[in-house]
Amino acid sequence: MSKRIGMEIALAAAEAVALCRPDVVAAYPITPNTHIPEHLSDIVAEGRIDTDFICVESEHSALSACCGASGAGARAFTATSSQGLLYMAEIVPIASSMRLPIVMAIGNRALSGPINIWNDHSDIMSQRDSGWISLFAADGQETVDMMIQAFKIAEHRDVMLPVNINLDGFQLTHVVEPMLLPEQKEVDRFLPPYKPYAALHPDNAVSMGSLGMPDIFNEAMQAKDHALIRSKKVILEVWKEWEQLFGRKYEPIGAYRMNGAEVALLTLGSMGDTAEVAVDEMRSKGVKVGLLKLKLWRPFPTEELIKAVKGLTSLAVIDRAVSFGGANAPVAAEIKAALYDQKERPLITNYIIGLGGRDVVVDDFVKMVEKTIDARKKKPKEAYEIYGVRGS
Amino acid sequence: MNTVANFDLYAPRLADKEEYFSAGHRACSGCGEALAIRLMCKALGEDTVIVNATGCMEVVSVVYPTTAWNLPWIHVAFPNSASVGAGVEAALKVLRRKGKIADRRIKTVCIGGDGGTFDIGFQALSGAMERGHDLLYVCFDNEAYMNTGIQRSGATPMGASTTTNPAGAASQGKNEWKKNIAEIIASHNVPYVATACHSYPIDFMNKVRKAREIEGPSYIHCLSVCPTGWRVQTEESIKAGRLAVETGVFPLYEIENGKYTMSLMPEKLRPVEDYLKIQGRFRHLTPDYIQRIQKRVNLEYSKLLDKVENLHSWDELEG
Amino acid sequence: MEKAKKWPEKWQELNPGCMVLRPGSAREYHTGTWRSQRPIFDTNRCIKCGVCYIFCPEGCIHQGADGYFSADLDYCKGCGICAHECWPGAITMVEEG
Amino acid sequence: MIEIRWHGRGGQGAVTSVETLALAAIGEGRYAQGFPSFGPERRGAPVAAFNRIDDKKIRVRSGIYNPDVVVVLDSSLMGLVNVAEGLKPGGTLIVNTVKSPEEVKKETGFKGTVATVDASKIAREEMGVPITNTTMIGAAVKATGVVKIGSVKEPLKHRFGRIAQKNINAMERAYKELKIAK
Repeated sequence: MSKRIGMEIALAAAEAVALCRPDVVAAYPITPNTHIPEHLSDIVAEGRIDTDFICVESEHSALSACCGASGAGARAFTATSSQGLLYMAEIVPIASSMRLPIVMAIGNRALSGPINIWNDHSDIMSQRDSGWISLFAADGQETVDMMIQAFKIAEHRDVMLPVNINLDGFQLTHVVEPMLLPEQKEVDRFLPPYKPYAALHPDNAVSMGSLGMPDIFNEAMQAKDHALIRSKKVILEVWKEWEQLFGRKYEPIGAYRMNGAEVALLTLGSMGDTAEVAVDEMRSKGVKVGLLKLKLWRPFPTEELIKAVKGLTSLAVIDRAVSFGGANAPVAAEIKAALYDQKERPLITNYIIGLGGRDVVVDDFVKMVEKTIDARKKKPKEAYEIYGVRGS
Repeated sequence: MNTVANFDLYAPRLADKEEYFSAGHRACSGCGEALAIRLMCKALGEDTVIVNATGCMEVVSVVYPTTAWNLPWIHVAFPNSASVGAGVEAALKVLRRKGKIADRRIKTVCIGGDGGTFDIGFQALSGAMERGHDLLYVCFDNEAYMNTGIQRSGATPMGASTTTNPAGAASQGKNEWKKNIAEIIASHNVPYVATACHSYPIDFMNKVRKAREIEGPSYIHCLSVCPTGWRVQTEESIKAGRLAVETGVFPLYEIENGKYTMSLMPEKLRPVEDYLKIQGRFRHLTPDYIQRIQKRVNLEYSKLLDKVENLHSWDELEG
Repeated sequence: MEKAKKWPEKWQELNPGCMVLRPGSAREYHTGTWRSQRPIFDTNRCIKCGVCYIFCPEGCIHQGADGYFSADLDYCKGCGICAHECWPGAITMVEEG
Repeated sequence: MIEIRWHGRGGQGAVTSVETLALAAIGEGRYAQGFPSFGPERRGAPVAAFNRIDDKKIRVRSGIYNPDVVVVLDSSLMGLVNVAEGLKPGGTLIVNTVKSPEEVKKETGFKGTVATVDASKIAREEMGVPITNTTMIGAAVKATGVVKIGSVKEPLKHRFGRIAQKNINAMERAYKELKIAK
């Protein structure tokens, strides 16, 4: 039986990781993810898990140490935010190319500058094409669940890819709320010990991290892309098993009040919860509005998206990062590309909100829906808008 | 001390016959670094995991789908062999403790060139040494970024011409002295630090064996002649290394628990010019500049001898 | 470039992560083609000391059953270190071709 | 749903207040959020922290601008910060002060419920330090009835271990000594 706990979400994330019995954790402090490794080191210090916690001297080394540990056959975990993710960015695509099933929590935070410690998604979006499986948690419960699911997905023989779990900095990491924490027994049953495909050991002298010449590189990239695309099947299986065991349903795109919806919001991460309240308000006034909550960012669930937007006349895609000088913000660009081949597709508006911790309230979502409905009559001049920016 | 003088006679008998770094690697003809790697592996034996920084040795040894390595080997990136090694070491320790792998000691050995050690990988190396991982780090120092085409590094010696500080009408090449990395690592309270050169294979292999047995961090600095970058004849790789030692440019010594010992002390140092003149990278140097180098070599050598004479081991100091 | 024996023709044939699971397989690549001069061993002068063996960067010099050394020309790159270091002068380098 | 804003100074433990109150509600099987104002303020600077408490899952994750309740841990903040800002007209203002609720009403001009207690004195007497973050939980619970006073004990025990009892005593005294003016 899972235990109902009240806890800061970052600490609960650490508890969830501990339930997965990691062999090696390597992390470097950076706000706002820091409470995750801090609490894991507490758990190690208390002797609750047998884990080597490496206090590395940088994020670059944190992910590097995880690569070494994972290569040697250990279950490895790290966590970071913002500049930390960028500092380890050199290693991010290597971890996936080497097919090392590392799990990383990202307490999402804006990229500098100006330096800003608060939430947005510019950190993970900068690593969008790195070949990792990328999940977004909407609340504390999803954070806990995804931490555990991540190891199972990553280590599956048909996947062998690293997974990052994104939880909004402060908006999630620093909030105390109730969650159900599975029991050790349940997690042990769900998550078997890690059996690597190959490990660094003299009994079987593998070489990892080879040089790929031009005449092999296309093929190597095709294989990596294929692995990531194919991982969706495993992700869906793991989520199905999770639902059977714990009764909580996970889908690549969660739907809220989408029945009969003509217009919908599409959100990523913790803003989905607040958007639900806005949808309820508008529904009570007769607006046919629904909400799509994207949980699986990579591999991108194109099929599910096409189904989810069927019947919509308009879709407001809410981004939390800017693709400077781009055609759209990252999520909207992805969604437009995914829907381009569809004969019938909704009009898409794109609002960028909550940059660097700028607060987003229920009413903001209501206004964005209203603007999106108006956009059918009068097309907005720009393809995207930083919503609520002063002076425009 | 004189093991070095007559070692040649016994060389094949003292070395492991096994080739852990196999033929078919694509290092340049006459590569001192490839030789050094081959010798290091013989001394390490099979219970070893090699962690390689990006660089010549990584590029020439594991070109998919083949590998020159008969040892488990991992390469991740340029600046991080020490931190990847830290992860490997931690994993092997934990997995052994948990009974997930066989209960025997496997040594993690990180290798990198001078760029990956002195410069871009320095932070990771310092961190790993400070944390006290049970790993041996061997720097194969060929004194420039040879893999990318002979650019200046923190290890490039004074007066050398490289592609990023070339000699010219207004330049005598690199105008700064080489970073004393062995000394810096020793300052991390690492129990075993040594310098070595492939031109003294038995000495080098003995040092590797000694370092392997240390339960904790250890560091070996191996001068590795690069005929391509130094512009020496391929057959003179060994000779060039020997001259570096005989002129005092690169003295061989050990620092064991703080105690300095010379591995080889020539009765009289040869003039530095003997070493410089066989290398194209120093060809431009004026006699004055050579004298400047000679003075600095003398100074550094005296500083070292002073340490050998006056510094005590930690055990002695503890009484 | 000479291709290795197990050259993957299709992407499906690549090992996950381009791991190389066959230790020592670089031997499939014959670096002997790089050579412009080859070592000739004179058994009359050889004292079987093994200096040539220990200093060979390729590790391609081996001691035969008779105690004399020879270079495996599949791999010898012709650097000339063996000849230069052989103090009895038992090895000479001769031009290929 | 009830929304509470806590005012204190960095180092006075407002975050512990919101965490403890959230845990008390969660312990009752209900739903709660506790979160700090995520600023870079350090020790001494005026800070705020927030609670939401409800019987069903709380979905709003934005900041709190129109709280039902405001709790002030340090009366020296009263002149510096408009503590009643955004407070709902029918809401409750709870202040650690020697003054009476009526005096605070007059000073702030706030027309809703005002409650006061000399939490600094209680904290000094019960714990030997004028740290009022746990003491003021007693006041907040009394004035709002948002959780049962008994529900706060468990999280305090968990948080403070050996010295929990002193915190509990202080909290219970504030609960008893709170003066309320509707």
